[in-house]
Order: sequence, then structure tokens, then C-alpha cells
Amino acid sequence: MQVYLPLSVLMIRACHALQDKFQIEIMKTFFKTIGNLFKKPATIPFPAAPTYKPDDYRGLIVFDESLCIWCRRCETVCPPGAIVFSQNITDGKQTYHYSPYVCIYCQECVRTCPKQGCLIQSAEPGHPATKEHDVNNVWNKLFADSLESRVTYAAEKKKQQAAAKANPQS
Amino acid sequence: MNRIETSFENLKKDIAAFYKPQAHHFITMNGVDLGNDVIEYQWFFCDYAFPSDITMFVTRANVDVQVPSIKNIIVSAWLPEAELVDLLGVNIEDTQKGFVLELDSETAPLRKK
Amino acid sequence: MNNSIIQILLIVLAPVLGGLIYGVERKVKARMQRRIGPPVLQPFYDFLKLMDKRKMMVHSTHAFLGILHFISLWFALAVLIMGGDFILIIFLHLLATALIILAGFSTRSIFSHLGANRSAISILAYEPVLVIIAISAYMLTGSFDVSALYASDVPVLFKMPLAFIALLMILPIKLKKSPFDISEAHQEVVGGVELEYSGIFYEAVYTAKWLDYIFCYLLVFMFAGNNWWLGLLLVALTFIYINALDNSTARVNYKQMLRFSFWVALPMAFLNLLMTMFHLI
Amino acid sequence: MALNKFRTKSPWILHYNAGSCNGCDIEILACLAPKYDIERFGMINTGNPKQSDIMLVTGPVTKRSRERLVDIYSQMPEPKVVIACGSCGCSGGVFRGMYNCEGGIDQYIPVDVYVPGCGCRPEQIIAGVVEALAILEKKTKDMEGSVKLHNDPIEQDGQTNRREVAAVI
Amino acid sequence: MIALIESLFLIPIAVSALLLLLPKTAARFLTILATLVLSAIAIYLFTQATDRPIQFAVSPVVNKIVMIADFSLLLFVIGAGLKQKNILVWVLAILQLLVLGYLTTKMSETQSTQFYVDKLSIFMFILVNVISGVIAVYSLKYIDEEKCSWFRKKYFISMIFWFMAAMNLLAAADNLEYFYLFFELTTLASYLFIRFRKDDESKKNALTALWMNQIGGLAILAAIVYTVLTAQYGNPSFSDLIAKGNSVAIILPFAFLCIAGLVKGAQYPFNKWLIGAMVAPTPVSALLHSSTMVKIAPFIILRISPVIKGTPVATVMIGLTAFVFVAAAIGALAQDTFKKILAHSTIALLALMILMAAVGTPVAVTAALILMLFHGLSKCLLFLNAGVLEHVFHMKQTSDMSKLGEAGPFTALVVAVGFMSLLLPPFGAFVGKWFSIETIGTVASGFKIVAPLVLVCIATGGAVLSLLYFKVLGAMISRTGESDKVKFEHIHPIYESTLIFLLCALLICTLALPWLLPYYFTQVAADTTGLALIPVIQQGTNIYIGSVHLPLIPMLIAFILLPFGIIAGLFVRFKHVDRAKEYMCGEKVEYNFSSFYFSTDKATPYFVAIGILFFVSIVLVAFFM
Amino acid sequence: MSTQYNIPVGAQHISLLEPLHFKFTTENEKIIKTEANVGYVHRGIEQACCSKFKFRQVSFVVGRVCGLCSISHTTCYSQVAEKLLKLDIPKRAKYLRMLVIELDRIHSHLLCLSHVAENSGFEALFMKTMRHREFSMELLEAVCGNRIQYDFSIIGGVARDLRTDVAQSILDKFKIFRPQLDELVDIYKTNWSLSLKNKGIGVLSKEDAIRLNVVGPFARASGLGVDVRNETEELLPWKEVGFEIITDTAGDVHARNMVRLKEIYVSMKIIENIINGLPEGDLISDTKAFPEGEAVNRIEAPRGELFYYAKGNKTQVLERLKIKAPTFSNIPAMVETFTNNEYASVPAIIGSYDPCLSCTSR
Repeated sequence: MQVYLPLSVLMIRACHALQDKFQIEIMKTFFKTIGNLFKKPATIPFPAAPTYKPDDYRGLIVFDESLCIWCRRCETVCPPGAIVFSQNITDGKQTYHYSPYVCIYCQECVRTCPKQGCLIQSAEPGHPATKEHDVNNVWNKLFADSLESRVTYAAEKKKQQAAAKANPQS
Repeated sequence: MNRIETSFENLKKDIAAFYKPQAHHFITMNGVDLGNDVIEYQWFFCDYAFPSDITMFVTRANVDVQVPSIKNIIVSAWLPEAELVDLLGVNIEDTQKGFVLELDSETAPLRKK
Repeated sequence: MNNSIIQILLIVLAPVLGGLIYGVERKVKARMQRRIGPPVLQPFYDFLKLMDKRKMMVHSTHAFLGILHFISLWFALAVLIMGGDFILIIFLHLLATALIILAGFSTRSIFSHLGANRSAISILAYEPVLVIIAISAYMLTGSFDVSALYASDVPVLFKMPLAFIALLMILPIKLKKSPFDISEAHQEVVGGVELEYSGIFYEAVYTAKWLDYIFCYLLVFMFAGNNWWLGLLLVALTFIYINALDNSTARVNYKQMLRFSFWVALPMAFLNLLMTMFHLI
Repeated sequence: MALNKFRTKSPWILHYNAGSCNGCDIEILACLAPKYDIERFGMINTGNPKQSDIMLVTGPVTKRSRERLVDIYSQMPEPKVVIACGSCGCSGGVFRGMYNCEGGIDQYIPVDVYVPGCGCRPEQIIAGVVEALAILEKKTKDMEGSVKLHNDPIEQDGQTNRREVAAVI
Repeated sequence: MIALIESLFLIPIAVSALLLLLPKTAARFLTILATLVLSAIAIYLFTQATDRPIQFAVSPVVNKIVMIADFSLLLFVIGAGLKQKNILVWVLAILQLLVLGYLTTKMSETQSTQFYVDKLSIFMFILVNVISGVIAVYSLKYIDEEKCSWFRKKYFISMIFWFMAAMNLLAAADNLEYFYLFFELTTLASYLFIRFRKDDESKKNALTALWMNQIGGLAILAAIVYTVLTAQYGNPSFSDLIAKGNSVAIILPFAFLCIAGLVKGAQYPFNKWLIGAMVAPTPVSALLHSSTMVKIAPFIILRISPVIKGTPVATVMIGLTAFVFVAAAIGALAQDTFKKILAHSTIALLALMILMAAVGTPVAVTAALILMLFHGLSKCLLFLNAGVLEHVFHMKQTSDMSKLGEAGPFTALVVAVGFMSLLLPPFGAFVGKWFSIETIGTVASGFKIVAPLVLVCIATGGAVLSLLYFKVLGAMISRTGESDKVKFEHIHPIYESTLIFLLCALLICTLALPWLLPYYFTQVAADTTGLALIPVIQQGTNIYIGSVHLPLIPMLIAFILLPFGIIAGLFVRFKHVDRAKEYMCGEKVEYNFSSFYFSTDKATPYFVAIGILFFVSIVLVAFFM
Repeated sequence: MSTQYNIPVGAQHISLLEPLHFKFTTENEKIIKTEANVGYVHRGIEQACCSKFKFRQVSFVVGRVCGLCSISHTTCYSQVAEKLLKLDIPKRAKYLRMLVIELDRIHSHLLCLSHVAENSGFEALFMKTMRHREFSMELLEAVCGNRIQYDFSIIGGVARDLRTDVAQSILDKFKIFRPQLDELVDIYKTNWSLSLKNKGIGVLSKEDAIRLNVVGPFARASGLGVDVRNETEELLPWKEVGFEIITDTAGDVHARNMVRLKEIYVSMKIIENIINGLPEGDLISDTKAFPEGEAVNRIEAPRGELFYYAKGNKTQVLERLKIKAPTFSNIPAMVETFTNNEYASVPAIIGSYDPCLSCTSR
């Protein structure tokens, strides 16, 4: 036993000397780490409890069809092309399409929208989709189809106008 | 911003005369396609002072003229040069293609079609 | 008779116990980092999951050596539990390590090779110390058998404290814990020798890690002599020490590790050898 | 099997950045951090495709990344699930149609879960992973079913092994 | 008995002479026959060995022959030294000539017997005849592939037998003068062997070997002179010396004999000649390393261990060899050439054997004997395999060996088992090492501070050696894929049979160790040390030899795990498992990685200096005691 | 005997966040040569900004060049566009831009530090730094509405106002954070094992820093005081809000850590000053003009000097937009700095460079 005491004193001295001389700590983090054992974890139980989310979080874009004036300005400004309007070939009625999987949540459409409240950025983040939704290819097709439908409608309309011009009486 | 017009023949000489490592740093090299196969090359330098000033060496040349490299004056210039070779499809001394573009990428994407 | 039943039970249940220790360790580690951490049974979930994976391997030799590593490690552990010859145990453990190192070398994967190289270097760092500790134990008990240590009335710890300190110094090397986790350094060699294992073959290597826990903590337990409660206390304290150390240090490189081992741990063990030899304590 | 319910408790993730802006990547890093601590669900960021179950991919897949992406994907043993993180991973996002982008990860490897957002929040990633776990479980069951249909390899067809023939020639 | 022993001397000489005359096929037949006969005689002697040593004298004519042979040998060496302008060689030889001349005038007609065959000698007979015989058979094929004239090919084989004869004589010699001649004969044989290829490097290295071994010869002569001059000793013969050594407190002659042994054993600083000997054809290396040349070192020390045991000389020697064990192991790490790695590891293990011999307790001697036998077998196996690697696969560097697993699975297996047998349980070399550690632990209190240092050295050196073996095995085992079925390579039947024989011998000896230990090794040890037989007690599944014990079950399981595990590892094929390629970060990077390399360029001068210091202190310590 | 081995790191490697490929030629583990391939993330943003996107959209696109310093990119672009449009922006907008840039710098530096810790094998410190970093993410989320892509600067000003409660919470959280930061500084500065891994590792001398035109904390750790905030005053009034330059002399990983930690203090001071002295006024000033002529602009991103060159031709679409990101300037120095270090320190060195490859190759 007579050896322990001088030994431990020596070691503690050595540690202190090191600490003073080289400005390095050897054991401080060690004991703090042990102390952490008795502290509450900083983890939030996320799926069970909600996390912090500001009220004005830039989440999904919500579209109110009743207010829309169909100016398509949002479609033009949207950088990734997450908004597209398709047009019914027969009656020319436009439909708004939006993909949260393309959207970059930049709020530019909301800022550009001339009609207050038509496009709103909700605080709700997007939800994951699965393979069945096949969001990418579906959206690519939808996008192409919508553009085509508009072209077709325009051509149709032109044809009708031309026809109307040709025989204005009918 | 100082704008110094130069030419390929004088470029190395001008930059060597201008560049003082203690006073300036080299920002980057740039190329702008002016159309009709003419490309404007720009070399940007900035000084370490307050308020700092940017100096730009400018020269214009046709696409197929070989651009002199300033790697022996400014070592770190190999990176922007390698990038320009890829993106503008120009020919710079001692610089290989393949820095960012793959074989099936669009060649010289920054050129005007 | 009672003892031998416990020994056999321990041998049979060693992987399960090791898995539990690993699970607790992950939990403790998480708590030390102020996280909640995985459930205690997490290693077993991993085990079950790995069983379901598609069987893939680089080549049969590599896969087989991994399994052999597990078996030989279990065997070395069994000898330790049964109280066999200390030196033999060290070398049987070396055999097990040799197999996994060879497995690491057997693929032409750079990180696997680096890991194997570093494992070989860690052997250089910890083996001499262990051998010296074994000889000190012999000086103390007059027998190379570990069972003599288990049966010692006075805890060995009080007889050779420096050996215990030396053991504590090399344990992180053996357990692959920071600051000496160089052989499986995730950020550098992506797991080292275990990199190329997947699915059911990785399971063998993964479980062998659990066995290593038992092996190392038994070495600590040994220092308590026949006082089991002291042994458990020592193991618990070492467990906390290892994890706190793991969580308060960065990884050193292999040269620094060798330097530490040769200039600090080995002299410590040597000093202890001198002390036991000349009966200073 | 009764053990089935444990099998989704240890999804090990592999993260690959296929040309994203780092935004989603640092959010994946944040998921590992104490606040979100995805190790609660048994997840470990292994960084090793051979031991991973879930692949988190970000970015619109640049031309230079795609081979590596497929390479790493092919090294993962089944069952495996791919999660595309962020809008650009799902569909190319703002990078759609750029000359060096391929527009979405599912153009090269099958994606099971799409997590939207630019960049996606850790909560969204966790939700995506939870979604992925169900898929993982289903895939495991499918694999179990397929084991019974396993055919012996060519060796037993009585044909000579091609490699041996090549060695002789 | 005596006739049999004499036949061991005469048959090799006769065969050696005959081989030079006979045509090729007959020579081949004769070689195999001679090997079988010699081995049979050696093993027969082993079975017939009694506790009493056989001592016999030869006719006085032989004395004259020996004298003449001594002088002519030295003259030859002087000639060689002068011709090749190597000052060290001829100066040392002239010194010896002078001393010898002085001795002939001084020495009275010897009364004693010249030969003395005890169990240790018979142990050496077995080692020499069986292993060298295998090497002789092996070289039949090997030397065929060398580029040299047919006469030199026959000359090579005949030299092997000559060497065997010299070794047999040396192992049986009692008279120191005879011993000196046989010692010099082996030196000469090794010189001729090393310069066999006759290129510049060979010649240079042969001369190095010559002058270094001359120092050993000189040391023996010094011992003789000292003995002759000191009245108490009587005749300069081992039996007399050992009998009187303990009563006469002067151990200087033994110190000289130790130096002779250490030089032959290529301990630092004389390690260069053994490394240089690698330029010779591979069977020569095998011969030098496994059974003959270097084994003289532990043999001499074992012979004189009853006297030097516990003296300061032994302590210094223990210090030296413990140091060499580490230094040579570190030196081996720096090598890449397969044969050089083997050479360095030989030096290391020799150091361990000499250490054990110097400790000199029965258990230590047992450990030394176990090490000698198993090291001989393993090294022979590895060197013969190195020859196969060189001639069949054209691989000299370990870094070239990465494709060996596919090209030659059998050869790869031999390398693997060979290296494992030097290191890991359950092989004999491991048992030897294990016994040595435990023995030093048990006798430690006799050496005070030295013992712990030695233990640290052994532990460290062992770890370094294991690192070395992993490095080499790792370089060999690395490969990308595998074929579906293992196809064994076709190597020449002579190669194959010798390798298989050695492999089997290694495995059988390992398995037979529990029986060999009580019935052979401890008896030889008792005979050598002159102490009582250490009892070997079997208790349950443990075998106790003195203070150490050999647990059988773990060893048996290790035996199954390791050799069969390695074999299975190389040949097992999992079916229904898909192959994946290696992880390369998703890149296609050219693979060129192997194990770490180490460099000892800086350390070597220090090692040599420390070695010289130790050598000087052996003499000084002996002189002042 | 071949003594040189190639070790690849990347494209996928656990110590890398981004696809980036280094090929190290090593002797044992000592690096003697490095080759880098940094072109993995090239997406073609420059070309798209000059063809596909209108100049107002570009400000959202350049934000996606890099997720870590997106605010610097958008601000720098907005400024260069404002120069082309000859537009002056309100002072409040300038202050808010600085606020978000500095908040972003805090989060980026903390991320970098945690990455260094993780790559040094100090997992607990990584967790600790990431735990303390969360507050900056929450603040950014509260100020900008998103955790990483802020889209805060738009041409003419900023997109959102700073709510008073958010401003107050920034100050409150800083009060909590400051002692935490002190603790972090203590660990990074004095932890023994970390100093083994960081001190004297990856040293870039001041001469090399000047020769290789290094920018950012990388240069400042070597003693080269290059900081755009220190050099310009024209667009963002840095000196006014209390900016001071931080330099160190050692040039190793440890010095870089220290520079980053000290810069966090400076950033906190700046933010507090901004919040306390936030001028009232408009957020945005608008114009109907189209970009014309050419302009350059520099800004200090968390990693160093960010440089934009833009050329307009009086249409909706720019004629040329050149982005020079800070890492782009640093890569030549990075490749050289690895030499003579152990492979074991490579991850820590990479972490300390804080590379942003998506900026570099765009």
C-alpha cells in the first residue's frame, strides 16, 4: 500500500505540470463526459412529439382556385417549373398542377401572384412519397401533357376563330 | 474596377509586370462569348488594401487561337484555366479537357449557339 | 462443480452477454453525448437484420476466414473462462486476430488492407504489454494459469496496480476505442478489415466484436481475485472509463499509438514486473 | 416469422451526394446529431455500401456522379431501400434540364421514397425513413418468399464452366 | 553402435566422392539411397540411445590426418584470401596458422577419446541427416534447372553430402582440435556453396562469410590455447572441459567457445554473412538455415551450458541474444525479398535458441531443443518453397506473390503453414517460444534485473515477428476473385514429394509433441544439462514439465482450427453466394496497395555497435571473473 | 519493392459530405502526392442562368449553388444585379442581409468545426458541436422560413422582414450560446488528443498562402489577412456594425479551428449590433429596368471571397454570369497542403479546409 500514495500523487502532479506547461487539459473532458451521463438528453422525441417550427415556415404552396385569375404568372416565374396549368381542350378551362417534389419553396410565386390570397405558402412541409407515386415521371408527363394541351387548345381555338372568321354568320 | 486591355502577345509580360504577390491576389479567369466565335478573356485581380480595387485584364480573340497560360506566374491559375477549357471549348496552353465535363456532356456549353 | 457450471454457461452465453454489453455501451455512449441512443437490445436487432440480407462476399476465403475468426476467438475466450494458461490465451487470441488480419489482406481492397496493416500494428502495441502482465501474474501466483488468479484471495489489483493501469492503457487498443481505434477508424479506413464483409458473413465479424468485449472485461475481472463483487465493480468502472475515454478523445495516428504503448504502457508493465519480482508490494 | 418485427429496427444508412448543393447533406448530418438522434431507431451512418440497408441520396445526379451512384447502389446487398432527399433528388428540382444533370435519382436507380423540400428538414428525412422501413420490411418478406424458388447455378446444368474453358484456351 | 556412428561419417564422404564420378541417373539413385540410409541410421541411433554416452577413440593416424587437413585448409583459405585480395581473410587465416603451429609444438599427444556421442549428438544427427537428406533430394531437381556445367551440378550435390559429413563429425567431436577442423570444414563448405554461382556478388558475400567464420575458428583456437596453457584443464576436449569446468573457476575458454557459436549463429554484429549467403542457390540457404551451419550455434552453447549456466558470461549472452531477437525481427520487417525475410527471422529465432541454451535449466534446454527441431523443419519447408517460388513461379519478392493463391494453391498453402508454424499455436515453434517465455519467468529471480528486460525483449520481438509474418502472409493471400474449383499446380514430383514430406513431418511432430516431450526432449535435456530428468506428469489433459505445462485440449483444438482452418480457408467454396466487388469509394482506382514497409537503415549501425559491445563484454566479463 | 501506394478518398467516403475524389500517393501512410478531382458536382448552373432563367429567377438558382452559403450567393448575385440595374437598396435591407450572412456564418463554421471533430475521430465533440449548432438553424428558420435555403436576398432588397420577437429570441439565444461557445473553444483549444491530431497538421505557410492566392479562414489561419468584409464598404457597411478581422499564424488545422471559433464571436457581436441598431425603412426597392453592361462584385462567404461577374444585354436573360466560389480559389493550395502528412490526418485536414465542392464546380 505504501506505493500507491506516492504514485498517485506523482501522477496527479505530472498531470498538473503538463496542464500548466503546455496549456493542455487531459482529464477535464473525461469527467465532463461522465457527468453527461446524468444529464437529460438533448434529443427531442420527434415522431411522438412535434418539433419547433416557425409559423411562417416556407412549406407547401396552397392554391385557391376560386380566387385565381388564370394569369399564369406564377408558372412563368417558378424557377424549377413546379407549377403548370393545363387546359381542357374542349372548354378551355384551366387546371392548376403543382408538384411539391419539384418545388424549391422559394416563395417567388406567392410574391408574384397579383391576387392576394390565391397562392399561399403554408407552414406545412411536404410529405414523403413512395415508389407507387413515381413523382418524377408522373410530373414530367403531366408537365409535357399540360403544355401540349395548351398548344392543342390554342390551335383548336385558332382553328375555331379562323372558322368563325370564314363564316361569321354561324 | 480598372480595365486593362491587352493582347495575347503582351499578356504574360503585362501580368508579370502587374502582379505583386504581396499586394494582389488573383481572383479568377473568365471568358465571355461575344458571338461570331469571338471570345473575350478576362483575368481578375484584387488588391489586399482597403478599399480594395479589382483590376481586369481583357483581351479578345477568336476561338481557335491558343490562349497563353499564366500558370508559371500564378500557380493557382490552373484551375480556372482547366474549367474554361471545358466550358468554353477553347484551347489553353498545357491544359487538358475533362475537368468537369464527361464524354457525353454537351461540349462547350457556354458558347453561343 | 458449481463453478464449472457457471463457466460453461458463460462460455455458451458469451456472445449473448457480449451483445448485451455492446448494447449497453451504445446506450451509455449516446447518453454521454446527450442523446437518447438505441435500445439496449439494438445489437440483436442488427444481428437479426443481417441474417436477412442477401448473401454477398468478395471471395470464399475472405468470408470463411471471418467465420473462422469468430470460432477461434470464442475458443480463446473459452480457454480464458476455464482458466487456462495465460500465455497460451494471449497467443490463441493472437491466432484469432491473425485470421481476421489475413482476411483483411485477402481482398484487394485498399481500405481493408490499411485496416489489416493497422490491426497488425496494434498487435505490436498491445501484445508485449499483455505478455508482461501475464508474467507478472506468474510471479505473483506461481502459476501461469488464469484460474490461479481467479482463485487468489487477495485481489490481484492490490498486488500489481501498475499492471492494471497498463492493462487499462491497452484496453482501448484491443477494444478499438478512441483514442486508439486506428484499426477500424471509420473516417479513415471505413471500418478497416470488416469493410468487405456483408450480410451473414459480417455477422460473424460483428459478433466476434462482442466476444472481444467479454474477453477484455474478463481480463479486468481477473484482477479482482476471488472477490466477485469487486470484480463486477472493476468491470463496471472500466466500462465507464473506456466509454468516457472514447468520448473525450480524438483518434491518434498509429505512430503516436506505438509511441504511447512503448514509452508509457510497456514501461508501466515493466515496472510492475520489477515490483512483483522483488516483492515490493 | 415472429422475428419479423425486429428486422426493421436496425436500418443502417448510406449517404451519397450525387451533386446536390450540400443543403440536404448537412440536414442528414443534423439528423445524426443529438437533437434528432436517428440512432434511436437503430440507424448508423455506416458509409459502407456493403453493410447498409437504406441509401440516402441527394442531388439531381450529375453526369459524373451517375456511374458512382449505380456502382455504390449495386454494392448494397438486398433488401435495400433508396430514399431520394430533397426536391432535386426527387425530380431534379431547380436543376431540371441543366445540361450536366440527369434530373432525379430515379432516372438511374429505383427510388422507393421521395422526400420533398429544398432542403428537406430533418423531420422530413425521419418521416421518409419511417416510410422506408415499411418498404424494407415488405422487401424482406418478398425475399424470403423468393428463396424457395431459388435455382441452382449453372454448374449443375452439366455445362462446362466458361471460365475454365477460357483458362484452357 | 560405434560402427553405425562411424558409418554416419564415412557414408556421406564416400557418397560425396562417388557422386562426382557417377553418371546422372546413377547419381540421382545414389543420392536418394544415401539419404534413406543415413536417415535410417540416425533414427535407429535415436531408438538405441542409452543414458550413457558413447565415447570412442580413433587410431593415431587420424590425428596426423587431422593435423594435415587443418594446415592445408588454412593454406587454402590464405590462398583464397590472397587471390581475391581480401585482407581480412588471409590475415585471420595466417593468425590461425600461427596459433595452430604454436599448438602443434606445445601440445602433447592426446590421450583422450576423440569422439563423444550423447543424446544431444544423436539429436543433431537426426536433424542433420533427415533434413539435409531431404534437401539433397530436392536439389537434384533444383540444380538441374541452374545454368551451369553438368560437373558443377554433380559437385553441388556431392558438396551437400560433404557438408553432412562435416556436420555429423562436428556433432560427435569431443576433442577440441577435431572440433576446430570440422568447424572450419563447415566454414569452407559454406564458402564454396555461397560462391557457387560465381558472380561478383556471390564471391563478395562468400568472402564475407569466410572472414566472419574465421573469427569463430580463431575463437576456438584461443580456447584450445587457453586450455593447453592452463594446467587445471587437462585435455582440450569437451568432456574434460565440462567435467572440470565447474571446479576450475575460469570460464574464459567457454567464453571463446560461446563467441565461436555466436559467430556461426550469425548474431549481431556477424549477421551479415548469413544474409549474404542468400545469393547462393536456394538449397544452400535451406541447408545453412535449417539443419546445418547455424544450428552449430545452439549446439555449442548446449554442449557447454552445464558450465556456463549461471555465470556472468551466460548473463551477457542472454542479454545479447535477447537484443538480437528484437533487432533481427525489426531487421526482417524492413525486407521485401522472401529469402531475406526468412534469413532475418532465422537470426531472431536462433537468438532465442541460444538464449534458452544459455539459461541452461532443463526446461529451458527442452525449449531450445523443441525450437531447434521445429525451426529446422519449418525453415527447411519455407526455403525449399522459396526455391520452388523462384524456379517455378519466378517470384522473389513478397510483393510479387499476390497472385500465388491462384497460380499455385499448394505452394501458397505451404507458405501459409510454414509461416504459421513459426508463430502460432499449436505448432512446435510456438510451444518452444511459449516455454521460453514461461521458463525465463520461472528462473527470473536468478538473473535479477536482466530477466525482466529479457522478457520485454522477447515479448516485443515476438510481436514484431508476428507483424512480419502477417505482412508476408498478407502480401501472399491478397487476391480479387477465385475460380470455382481449386486446381492444384503441377510441380515436379521431387519438389512436391519433399515439400509434402516436410509438411507431414511438421504436422506429425506437432501432433506427437505430447509424446515426444516426455520420451525424448526432456531426456535429451537431462543428458545435456547433466541434471536429473525433469519429470513429465500427465494430469488430466495437462502435461506438466517442471514449472510449465502443456494443456492438450486447447492445443488440439488449435491444431484443428489453424492448419485445417487455413487449408479449408484456401479451398472452401461457398455455393449460392453472390460475389461482390471490393469497395473503392465508387471509383475505379488502380489497386497497388500492399502491406506497410519499414526501413532500418538508420537503426542498423546502432544494432551492430550494440552487438560489438556485447561481444567485447563477453570476453571482458569472462576475463575478469 | 514498390513503396508507393494509392489511396482513394471519395467520391463516396464517409468523411466526405460531397462527391470529391482525392487520390493520395503514399509511402506507408505518409502522403507524397495528391491528385484531386473536383468536378463531380458540375450541374451547369452558369449556363442555365444565362439561358434558361430570367435574371430575377437567377437569384433563387444561384442560392442552390451551395446549401451552406446560399445567402452569400444570393446576396452577391443580388448586388451584382443591382449594379447592372443601377439600383440602390434600402439600408434596412442591407442590415438584414448582413444579419443573415452572419447567422449563416455561425452555422457554417460550427458545422465545419463539428466536421473536423468527427473526422479527427472525436465523435462526442461532433455531437456536442452539432447540439450547440442547432440554435443557429432554428434562428435561421425563424428569420428566413427555412433551415438552409434562405432565399432571403432578392434583387432590390430582402424577401422578409425581421419580426421583433425573432430579433429578441436571437439575443436571448445568444446569451445561452455564449457560454457554450466558450466551452467549445476550451475543448478545441486544449484537448490533448485533439491537439495531437490538429496541431502542426496540414500546415499552409503564409508564403504559400500568398503564392497560391488562398482566401477565407484558410488564408487567415496562415496569417494572410484577406477578408472582403475588411476591404469593401460600398455595399454592406461591415465596419459600421463592428467587424474586426481575425487571423492566426500557425496555418495548421488547429489554427483554422481557432480562426473559425473566434469569427463566431465576431459574428455574434455583429448580429447583436445589427439588431440593436436596425434602421427602419423599406425592405425592397424596385425597378422595371433590365440589366445592362458588366459588373463584378465580391462578398465574404463563410469560406472566403465569393466573386460574381455578370454581363447584361438589356434583356430578361443575362448574357454571362461567372461565379467564383471561395473553395475554387483554395483547391490548388488544398492539394499541396496534404503533402508530408499522415493519411490518418487526411479526414481532419479535409474537414478543416471546409471545402464546398458544389460551389467549386457549380
